[in-house]
Amino acid sequence: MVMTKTKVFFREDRCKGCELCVSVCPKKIVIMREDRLNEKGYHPAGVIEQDKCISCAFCATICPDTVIRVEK
Amino acid sequence: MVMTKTKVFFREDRCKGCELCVSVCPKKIVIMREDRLNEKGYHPAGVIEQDKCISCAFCATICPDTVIRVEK
Amino acid sequence: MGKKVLMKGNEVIAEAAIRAGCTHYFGYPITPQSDIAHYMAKQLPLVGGTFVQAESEVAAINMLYGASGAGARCMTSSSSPGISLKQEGISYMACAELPAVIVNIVRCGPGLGGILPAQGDYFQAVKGGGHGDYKMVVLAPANLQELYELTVEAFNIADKYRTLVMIMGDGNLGQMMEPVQFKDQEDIYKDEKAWATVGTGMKRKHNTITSIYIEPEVLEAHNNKLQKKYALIAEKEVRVEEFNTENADIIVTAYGTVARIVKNVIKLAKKDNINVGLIRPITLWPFPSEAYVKCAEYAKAFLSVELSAGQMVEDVRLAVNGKKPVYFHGRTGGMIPTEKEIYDKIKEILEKLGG
Amino acid sequence: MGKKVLMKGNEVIAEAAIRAGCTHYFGYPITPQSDIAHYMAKQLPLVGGTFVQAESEVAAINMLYGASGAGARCMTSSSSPGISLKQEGISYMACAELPAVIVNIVRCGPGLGGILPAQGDYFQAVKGGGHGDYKMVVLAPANLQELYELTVEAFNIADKYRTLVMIMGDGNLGQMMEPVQFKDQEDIYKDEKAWATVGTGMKRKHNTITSIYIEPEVLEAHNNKLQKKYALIAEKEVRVEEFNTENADIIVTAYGTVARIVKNVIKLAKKDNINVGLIRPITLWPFPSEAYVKCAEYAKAFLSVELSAGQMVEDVRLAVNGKKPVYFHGRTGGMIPTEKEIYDKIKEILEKLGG
Amino acid sequence: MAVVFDRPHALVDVSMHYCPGCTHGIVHRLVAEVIDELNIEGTTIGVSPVGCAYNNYLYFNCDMQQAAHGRAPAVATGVKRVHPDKVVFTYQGDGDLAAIGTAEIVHAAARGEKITTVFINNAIYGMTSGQMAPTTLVGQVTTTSPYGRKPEIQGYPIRVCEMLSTLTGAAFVERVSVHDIKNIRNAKKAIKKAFQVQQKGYGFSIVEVLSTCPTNWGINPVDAMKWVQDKMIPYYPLGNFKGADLEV
Amino acid sequence: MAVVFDRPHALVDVSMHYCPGCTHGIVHRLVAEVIDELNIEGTTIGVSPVGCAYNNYLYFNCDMQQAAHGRAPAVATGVKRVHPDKVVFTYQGDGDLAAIGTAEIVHAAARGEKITTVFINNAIYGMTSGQMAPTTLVGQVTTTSPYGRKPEIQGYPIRVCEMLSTLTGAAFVERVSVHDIKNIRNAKKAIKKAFQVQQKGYGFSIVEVLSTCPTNWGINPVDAMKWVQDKMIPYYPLGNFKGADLEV
Amino acid sequence: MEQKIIIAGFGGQGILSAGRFLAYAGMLEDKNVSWLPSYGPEMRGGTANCCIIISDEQVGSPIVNDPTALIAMNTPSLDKFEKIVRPGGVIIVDSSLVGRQVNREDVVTYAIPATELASEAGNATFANIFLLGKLIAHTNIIKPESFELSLKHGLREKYHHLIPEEMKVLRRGMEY
Amino acid sequence: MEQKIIIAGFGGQGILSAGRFLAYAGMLEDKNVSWLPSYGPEMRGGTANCCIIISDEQVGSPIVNDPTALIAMNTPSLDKFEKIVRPGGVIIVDSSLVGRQVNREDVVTYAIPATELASEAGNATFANIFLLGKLIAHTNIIKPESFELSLKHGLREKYHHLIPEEMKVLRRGMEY
Ligand SMILES: Cc1ncc(C[n+]2csc(CCOP(=O)(O)OP(=O)(O)O)c2C)c(N)n1
Ligand SMILES: Cc1ncc(C[n+]2csc(CCOP(=O)(O)OP(=O)(O)O)c2C)c(N)n1
Ligand code: SF4
Ligand code: SF4
Ligand code: SF4
Ligand code: SF4
Ligand code: SF4
Ligand code: SF4
Ligand SMILES: [Mg+2]
Ligand SMILES: [Mg+2]
Repeated sequence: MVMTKTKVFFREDRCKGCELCVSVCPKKIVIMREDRLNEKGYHPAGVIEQDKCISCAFCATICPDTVIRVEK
Repeated sequence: MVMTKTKVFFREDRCKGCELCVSVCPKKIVIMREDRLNEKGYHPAGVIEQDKCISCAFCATICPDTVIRVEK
Repeated sequence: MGKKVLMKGNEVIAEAAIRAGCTHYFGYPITPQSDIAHYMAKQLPLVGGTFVQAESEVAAINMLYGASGAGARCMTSSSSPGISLKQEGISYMACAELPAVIVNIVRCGPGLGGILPAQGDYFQAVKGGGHGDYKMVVLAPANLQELYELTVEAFNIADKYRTLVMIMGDGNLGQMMEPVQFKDQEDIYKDEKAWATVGTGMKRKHNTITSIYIEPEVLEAHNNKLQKKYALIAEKEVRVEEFNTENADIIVTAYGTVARIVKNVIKLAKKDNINVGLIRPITLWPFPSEAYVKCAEYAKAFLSVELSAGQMVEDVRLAVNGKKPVYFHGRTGGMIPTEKEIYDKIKEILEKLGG
Repeated sequence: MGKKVLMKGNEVIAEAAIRAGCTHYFGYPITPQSDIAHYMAKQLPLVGGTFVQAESEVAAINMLYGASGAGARCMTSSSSPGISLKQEGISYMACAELPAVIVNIVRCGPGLGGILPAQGDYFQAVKGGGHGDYKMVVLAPANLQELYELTVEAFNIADKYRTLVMIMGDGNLGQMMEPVQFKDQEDIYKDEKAWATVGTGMKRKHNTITSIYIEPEVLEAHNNKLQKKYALIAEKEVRVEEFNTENADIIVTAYGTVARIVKNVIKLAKKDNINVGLIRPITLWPFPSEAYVKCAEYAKAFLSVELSAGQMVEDVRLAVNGKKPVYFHGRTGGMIPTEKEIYDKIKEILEKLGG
Repeated sequence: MAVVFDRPHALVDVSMHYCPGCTHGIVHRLVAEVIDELNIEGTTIGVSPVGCAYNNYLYFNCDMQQAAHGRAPAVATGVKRVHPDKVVFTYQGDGDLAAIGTAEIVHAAARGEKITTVFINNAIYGMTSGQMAPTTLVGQVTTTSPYGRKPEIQGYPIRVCEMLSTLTGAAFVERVSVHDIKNIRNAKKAIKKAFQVQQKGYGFSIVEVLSTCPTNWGINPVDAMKWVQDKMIPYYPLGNFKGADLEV
Repeated sequence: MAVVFDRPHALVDVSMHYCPGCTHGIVHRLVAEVIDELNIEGTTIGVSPVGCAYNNYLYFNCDMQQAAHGRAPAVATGVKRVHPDKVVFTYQGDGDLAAIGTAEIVHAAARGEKITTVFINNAIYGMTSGQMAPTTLVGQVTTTSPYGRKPEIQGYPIRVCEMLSTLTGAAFVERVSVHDIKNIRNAKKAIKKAFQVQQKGYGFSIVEVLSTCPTNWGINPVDAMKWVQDKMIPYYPLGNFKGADLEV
Repeated sequence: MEQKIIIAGFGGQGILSAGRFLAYAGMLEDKNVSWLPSYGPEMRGGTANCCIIISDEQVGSPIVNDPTALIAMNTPSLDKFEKIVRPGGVIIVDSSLVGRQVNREDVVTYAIPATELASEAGNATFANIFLLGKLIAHTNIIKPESFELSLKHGLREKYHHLIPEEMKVLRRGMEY
Repeated sequence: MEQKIIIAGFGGQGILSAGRFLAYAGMLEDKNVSWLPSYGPEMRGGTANCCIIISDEQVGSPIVNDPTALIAMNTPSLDKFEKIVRPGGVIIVDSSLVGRQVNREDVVTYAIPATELASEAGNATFANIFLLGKLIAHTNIIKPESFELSLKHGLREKYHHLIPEEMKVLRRGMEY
């Protein structure tokens, strides 16, 4: 198994589940985590396949709640 | 002596002596009557040589106080 | 009487106004009374009336001036900061003797404050938030049936005296639902408003609506005329509910939603054999001062309970005129006194007085 | 003390403000106080200050909010209708505890009314023309020397308590000339205003000026804090002139230019061996209620003389609290009572009471 | 004996209170002439401002309301919404309309309120003794710009017609002047058209009239007319900004 | 490990109260990024509106004042005149700026007040539950235009940039949108330039940001972005109206 | 008889409408009723609650400080209101969403996984109805038939087809 | 001694400034003084008047309802104020402009064609000064030297060359 580097960090407690990040990711790797609820009562967003991420920061740029930090 | 027809009528009591009528008469026949004061305390305007009047109504048109009536 | 309907207080006001023949509403949104505008926006056009969302409260009150001066039954509504902005217009309308209804669903101040219930605009409404000597009739309903009936009355009083009438409530009254029964037909005071500006039709001298009186003698005469009218209103239009006041040990004064809490307190006190009376002013102006004269003979004390830091209590003091002690209990900021809290205050007072 | 100068009341206000360290003035013209703006427009730039003619009274009061919040000593002035428009802003400033001075050179209302002297904005100033529970200190000078000194004081009181201070006069006071002697140096209350928004300089947490308190508990606590401050002001800052009150048969209450007329009346009455006293509130709020307690023991009656239909008389009644009868004499519309007229009223009262 | 010029019926036969040579008087007469010509005296309701024209409800023979300072468009809106079949106009100064009443005029225009505004731009507050107006020219000395209006401090004069023309609801917008005979005649045409645009229901109409205030400008009435021509017109170009093409 | 994107320092590290997907949040971050980039956090004073952003004084790390509804430009004027050397901005909604606050914004612009306004046009009153704004589109259903905005009754939406561009005192006027990445980046550039224009003392600067209100529009955040593109931009064209050429 | 009820939870859970249907049903039975929502500038996504009073006597204040019954649909609501329920009263919680037990011992408690059960019954958004069922069963405050009438009156025509389903959920709640 | 003076006439006749010079002169003599103009929205072209009090005691109200002296420079002013002058007081009218006689018999009256005389003396606008001269002579309220100082203080530098002329007119008024 290859270790994938984490490039996109989500502060899940801040996420409001608006799905804007999902809508802009060119790699379609941002998804809503239907499996969990944060304390605000939302399903937070997250990235599953970090290795596909190109660090374009589109997700972070459109996130109204500054949930996302992107590294390269 | 020739009878001259009166063409321009001034309601002297309404005149405020602003001299605008004087300034626009093409025939230069409107003058301020320095000889009398109306009840407002102004020297009223008037026309001395009615026969020269061409009934252009410039004087009446510019008079802010609707002092002047013009006939032809 | 129609059948009972369950409605929000704000919607009751709007519906009642339409039933009272209000054809024109001008307003600017503000919580917690915007439902009035929403209802009007939806319903007024259906009955041939007109809803205008003004660009501000200042514009709204001046549109009201125009519409009232043009002869329409009309209304505006707002909440505290918005009502403050209307003060110049209110003074103008009072001076020009223009009839109209103004609703203030009071929120907690000062400043932007909060949006919860309060009664901190009492002084503004009854003493005069605007400049100069004028009065408005100020109605303070405590339940939605009364809210409905007083709203209709408000339009009648306005037209009858050519005066402004304010309906004062709070967010609880505006937001709550309670059954209301509408009448099949309203009693409408009719007046042909010969003074209104509707076009001369070349049939009469032109009418003028104005509040300017440059000559002091003329302005004083006009003020005297206004004061005479206010005296007449004060004589004719006082509305008050006296509840359990006979032989009460202590008389509580409270209006609007607070009075409802006090009624619960009266029940509580009864159980302990304490006799608490309630004077509930329904007209805040004219204030029901008369009601205090008789009570001041036997009651040991008076207590004004308000959602304020102490406003109506001054009118209670003026009415009691030193005959008995007058106490105050108030909450602000949207806090509402509980029954227990008020009852404790009553017990404390009676104890102090050796009750 | 400098030498005597002969100045218009309005100019005295402006000059005094500048001497008190007022650096920013925001206003909108309105008769009879526009000279204040003219003076400020001319003089402020010469001392490094700023004069801004606002687009309206609403804008002016909100500029004042900004400037005060930014730490400046600042002022606005207007007359009745303009002051009505400022009510929302006044309530905001009171809530946000912003110190500033507001001048109201009252004209006769209601509505556009006239421009002659009146005292019909008393209620608005002292009870609260804006929404919610707040108070302003209201100063009512009667001559130009006092006008000067109180204007300086106004800025000090404002800063000391983080409160609004209103100077209330009328057209007579604003338009008249009288000798004034300015001090060489003013006593200025200094405060570093650590709460002001002047930029954090990255050295502290950011400051916020606000009047919003959404949580009822928090807003109530803030209101309690405000009320405590007002209680302190009421304790410390009452100003009153008692003139000939000892053993007076009747005590007249009058403020501002009316008090000057009453002083003439007192002279008149002395000749007839009638002892008339004057309580002249210099602070309309806090009202000098204490002064009445002692007088109520020996005076037969009280009389409030106002250029209104009866406003301050309510505070007189509250102060006298039923101990002696309280009468009222008022003129409106710019009419000023003559000495004879007031004296006649006094004689009528004393006669009625068997004096 | 033909009458070439006489007082219009819609102008009440009393002496007006304006200062000698003040062009407020000319504009009053033009409005009254238009009311006469359109035969609408009986169906017109006017709204007076606060400004020197504060009591012009005494001068027009139609029904009138006096509005609070700056609020004439709101008052007119109230009137018009009650009587959509009547002709409603406001008469306002530049302090009234372009300072305190900015929101009201912009929104009456944006709403396409079917009213007509006669806007007197005399670059000053006449009534209150010569303070700076939003239309006061750069450099102009007034009682509140004693060192002359300085753009760095007091900004630039507002061109009301240009500003309101950006609003779709404004159907007719024109700037005229009354400083000479030709312009007085043009002014009347514009006012007439503005009323007609209202009658046709196209929307909001306004005529800005460059006007004089000899008293507060501190010059005589004749020179004041010249000042309009020399100083005002260069900054406030005359002409139609909108609606010239509307059929009436 | 290079950080490509992180929270700006000028944005307080708390959760904001806006609805899910509301673009108020994006604009807040952009403003904070600009404050960071210009290194002016310590010398900036912001003014909060009344509207959904009423308590954004909690979100910016610079000194802040909260203004009465519509009066932020007046408050900012007061601040700026006391501290001409500081950077002063207002953040206002379309009800706040284009309805009740019309006079204040027009005059701040006319005065050439050296402040910057960030203007959120979301075509609705968000805070008070979805009433018609002056910028509500024709046909748009709101709680106070339940039958859709009808021009005959409610008039036409105001184009604020176009209107303010007519004022000489307005130095920089631009309309942007934040409905996609490219536009978000443009928006930031415009906001930055607006602040710089202020710093250079050119006059008043304003950036109008087309923004969403999923809650009161009654659609989800992603569709809301599309609605901006499809409905708003055609009526509110993006671009610079003034000041693009200013050197900063 | 007088019942003072608080229903509380997240916005979007149908808190306010549940209360309204209840009050309306009470009115249909000729009882005195009142309904009072909490309102605030930040209702969206935040908490929502309402007070309902159904009484044989005139309703005094519509504010409920001492509820006889509480329905709590999230943890903050239980935290906030648990302590003010009258001894002998009832607390009904949606245990699908409330993460803890009720601590009071002097009240009747029902912990019902209403969201789960309602979604099993076909529609998770009917959790509120499920809980109301329990409330009705416990207090007898209104008849289920009145509730059905209330739904008919309160729901827009296009949702009327859901009423049978909702009544089914209500009865399941009653029987739970 | 206390003098309560009303000066009244048309706007533009120097009514207000005449009063101001008088009051200032009083102040220079360490008397108590007040000056109060009438003000109105229609002062232009209309009437203007002011009240001046010069007194050894503190000035009470600056409003003068019972003048000891009246200077009337047009007929409406005489009409308005004639009746309130105190018996024994003085009325001075500019008979160039006032079309009638003073009717009071219980006051001292001077009818002076001041406008004519002043214009003879070189400047019709000094009529006000001429009349003031008479007032000063009759009442001794201030010394002419104080008036000269007052002019110096009150007039802008560029008008100072007129002062000798004005003082000449004043003295002619005093001697008339
Ligand atoms: C609320 C309010 N503010 C101020 C005034 C004072 N005021 C009266 S008229 C006026 C301005 C007049 O100027 P403008 O509108 O240009 O009219 P003009 O006199 O020049 O014709 C002002 C500020 C007032 N009456 N009401
Ligand atoms: C004087 C006054 N009037 C009305 C309100 C109520 N109010 C609060 S926010 C708002 C409008 C908000 O809309 P907008 O400015 O577009 O901001 P948004 O919420 O859409 O961001 C209104 C009318 C108020 N607080 N004060
Ligand atoms: S940085 Fe770009 S590629 Fe990576 S998750 Fe975000 S949007 Fe997708
Ligand atoms: S854009 Fe932000 S708030 Fe929205 S879902 Fe993505 S991470 Fe969450
Ligand atoms: S009508 Fe013409 S020519 Fe005759 S007086 Fe008047 S301006 Fe002169
Ligand atoms: S224009 Fe009219 S008011 Fe002026 S001087 Fe001529 S007649 Fe008299
Ligand atoms: S002050 Fe100016 S605008 Fe007013 S009437 Fe006189 S000249 Fe005309
Ligand atoms: S109501 Fe609209 S504008 Fe306000 S926070 Fe929610 S989505 Fe944003
Ligand atoms: Mg003007
Ligand atoms: Mg908005």
